[in-house]
Amino acid sequence: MNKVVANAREAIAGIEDNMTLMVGGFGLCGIPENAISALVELGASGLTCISNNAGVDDFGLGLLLQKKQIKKMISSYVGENAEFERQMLSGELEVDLIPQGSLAERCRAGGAGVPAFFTPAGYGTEVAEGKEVRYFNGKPHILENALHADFALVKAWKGDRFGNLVFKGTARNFNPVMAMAGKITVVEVEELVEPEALDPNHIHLPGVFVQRIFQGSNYEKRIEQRTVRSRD
Amino acid sequence: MNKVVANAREAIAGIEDNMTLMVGGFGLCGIPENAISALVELGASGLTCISNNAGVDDFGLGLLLQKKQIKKMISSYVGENAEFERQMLSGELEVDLIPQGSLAERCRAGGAGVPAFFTPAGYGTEVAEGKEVRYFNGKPHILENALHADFALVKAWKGDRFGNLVFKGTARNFNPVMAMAGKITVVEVEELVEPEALDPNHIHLPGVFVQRIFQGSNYEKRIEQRTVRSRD
Amino acid sequence: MLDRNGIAQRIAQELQNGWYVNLGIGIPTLVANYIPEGISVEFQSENGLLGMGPFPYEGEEDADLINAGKQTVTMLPGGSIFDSSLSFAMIRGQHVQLTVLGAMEVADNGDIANWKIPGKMVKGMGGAMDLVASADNIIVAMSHTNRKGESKLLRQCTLPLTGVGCVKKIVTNMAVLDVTDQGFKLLERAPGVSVEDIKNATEGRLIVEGDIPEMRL
Amino acid sequence: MLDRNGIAQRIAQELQNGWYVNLGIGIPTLVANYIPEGISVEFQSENGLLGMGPFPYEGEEDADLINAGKQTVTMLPGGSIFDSSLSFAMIRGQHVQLTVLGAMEVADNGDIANWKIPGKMVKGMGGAMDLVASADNIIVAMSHTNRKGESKLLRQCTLPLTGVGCVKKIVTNMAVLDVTDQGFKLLERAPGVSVEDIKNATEGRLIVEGDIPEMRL
Repeated sequence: MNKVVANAREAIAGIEDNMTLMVGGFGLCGIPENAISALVELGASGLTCISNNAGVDDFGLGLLLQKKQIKKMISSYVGENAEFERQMLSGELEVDLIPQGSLAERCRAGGAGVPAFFTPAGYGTEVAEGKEVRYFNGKPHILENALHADFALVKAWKGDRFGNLVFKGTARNFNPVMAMAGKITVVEVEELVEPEALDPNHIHLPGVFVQRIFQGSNYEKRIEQRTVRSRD
Repeated sequence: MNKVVANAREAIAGIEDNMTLMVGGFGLCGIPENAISALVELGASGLTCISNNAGVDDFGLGLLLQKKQIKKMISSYVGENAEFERQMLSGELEVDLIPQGSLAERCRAGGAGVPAFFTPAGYGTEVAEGKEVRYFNGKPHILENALHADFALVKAWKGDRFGNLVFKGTARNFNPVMAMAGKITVVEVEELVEPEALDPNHIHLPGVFVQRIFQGSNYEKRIEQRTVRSRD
Repeated sequence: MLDRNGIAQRIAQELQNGWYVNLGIGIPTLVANYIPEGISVEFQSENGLLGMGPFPYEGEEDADLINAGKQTVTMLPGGSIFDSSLSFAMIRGQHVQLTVLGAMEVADNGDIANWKIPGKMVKGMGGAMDLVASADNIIVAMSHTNRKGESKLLRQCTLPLTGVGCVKKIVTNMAVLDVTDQGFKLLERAPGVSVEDIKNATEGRLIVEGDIPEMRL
Repeated sequence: MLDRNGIAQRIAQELQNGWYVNLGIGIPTLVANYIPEGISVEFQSENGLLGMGPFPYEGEEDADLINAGKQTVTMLPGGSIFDSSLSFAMIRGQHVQLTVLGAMEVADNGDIANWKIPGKMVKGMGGAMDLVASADNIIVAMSHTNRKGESKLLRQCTLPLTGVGCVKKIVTNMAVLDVTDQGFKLLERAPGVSVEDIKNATEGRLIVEGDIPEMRL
């Protein structure tokens, strides 16, 4: 079994206008830098992007926004960049804001074949509009549907040709659940290793969810909020 | 933070007649041997046990069956022992059989605060009786409720005083999801280690789900179906 | 007529390169012995194991490494371990391309019964209901008739169902059949078995179109 | 009147040994600086981190280790890393004992609004809706009035809600209050603040019973 492709361009082959993509990462942490760059080059437009955030002006999904490739963002927290704000306020960009935990669970549900589930998050708010409400143990819940994507773009730390993945630190975040929910899941790794180099007991996401994997390069790993303490 | 208790007896303190317990393991693999022994000594009865299987005559949950401590089993596959069969056929023991995947997901849902979810498993069968049916993408699904337990009895390979757990091989099985769903989750480990000995990136279940942890002893780890190939 | 190994061997011809496959207990387990050359597949065991290898050599059994039949097994390079909820996420989410399992009865609309005989001790459905309800591609491996000589390919199942309308293909000791909207479509005969034999052994609607080739093993 | 640090310090007194705590952005983050002696708590960050430690020393920042505010952080021994779905399983499943977060408005029935001002750029609710809908124990940390001097403790929220009937306790620069069925119950006054001051600054129903002690910091 060999899911390795040569590079990002080959990995994202088949992404077309108006497709729905999931893009891993939290802020700029754990984002698929290489796949995003390749997508900017590819130029597909009218995209719906499911991603917790929308990058900054000159990095992450901000790069796709600059090129006006995104039609709609489905996120929990956005607007760390000016171009996003401009497009949103002008109505060029549709934005669907959903609670972060519901976003994560809806991706997992999509990957796990669970079409819908009840959650208390958002009850009584505009998130609940048009959604079924049901009480369990006296507490109101709303019905949320699973999310799916034509492609999931995911970043892992290490991976092998079977698609088995290991993530590092909080760069894990949405990556595993989005990997589960992509029809075609494309993974870039910092280190493509031999299967024997990964402990089967410590694989964060089994390769069964992965269709393509490639060795990424030139990782910038930009820090959004560099916060330090003094050494006194 | 220190969740370590001295032994199995102390760990299961508070288990009372008629409580609902989750018991980890698949067959005899990854079962909480020490906690089960302590429970046999404690003698609580009228128990409802949620466990994928029900042990064999002289091991695992079979020990509780011998002492007639179990009122009801909620499992996916049972009856590898004569006493179970006798109690079931005589009506002494209630048995609720549910699909294995639904059992796992219902435990996880209980731990994850998801009160109910839709699954295709069991549609059109007696498992679906009395359950809501709904179509998603033209495919019928049934609504399944979350499972909860007063105590979850779980076995891990390694753990630390924070309750962080690492499992080994297929002894993982139901243990992590049941650990999530117990009001009081009791874990026995083969090796109680210092927190520094566990890689934070490779903890299978964070300690937040665990209330008590202890060093188990005298593990028998019985093999149910010893199957080997010849060396020719 | 095929024996158990023959059925497994014929089913193995259905495997495609890169597939993840879940094999049930009994005849399906034997399929792993007949993987065609040049085909690479990974076996999933629903208790939480991907990349299942052969049984261990004597003395190398590990109590912490078993398959869904509770047998000691080994792992191959590229394998992985996971918990029961992720295991069924794979299955329910249709990431496993093929499920092979046994059955007591299959109806010509794809219904399957394989877990319960009323009046007899019921052990449970295990993972079978999840597998049949979710898998896109289910092959049933079984004998064409039961011990009394009665057909197991029926117009309608008589036993409690495991799943409805889910079986796609059946490989028996006598034949290979697809389940279609019009009933069982006969695709191949086992060596030495005539179309007439199969007709006699099949209670459900049987479609026989043109020449039915003998299967090649 | 308390400053931001004072509010954080007062909230820290609510911490109990063994609790898991989620701290929101802003004042709540400061609570970590005032953990009482003898109390051991673990901080959860909803992007997938338990056992969050202080900010790193300069030069030791790790781009792969941030908190929910996207700040570089460190981990303490006993910490663990997990994905977003497990993180919110902890939160939704009520395994996190305390959530501290800021608010724009709180109503005297426990409703909270803290994510959206109509007509202004909306950044999103992040994890706030999950946190307030799930947590058994929510403390709001905020100033008692807004920049225009208007009360933020209202009879009814005017902004779009984040959650309904969920706030249990509020610590402001002026007071500590519980949310009860009858409205805000005044528990403590900030140093130098009178009951009268608090009454004037509180638009929602305020219950004042007996002597209201000044808070001890």
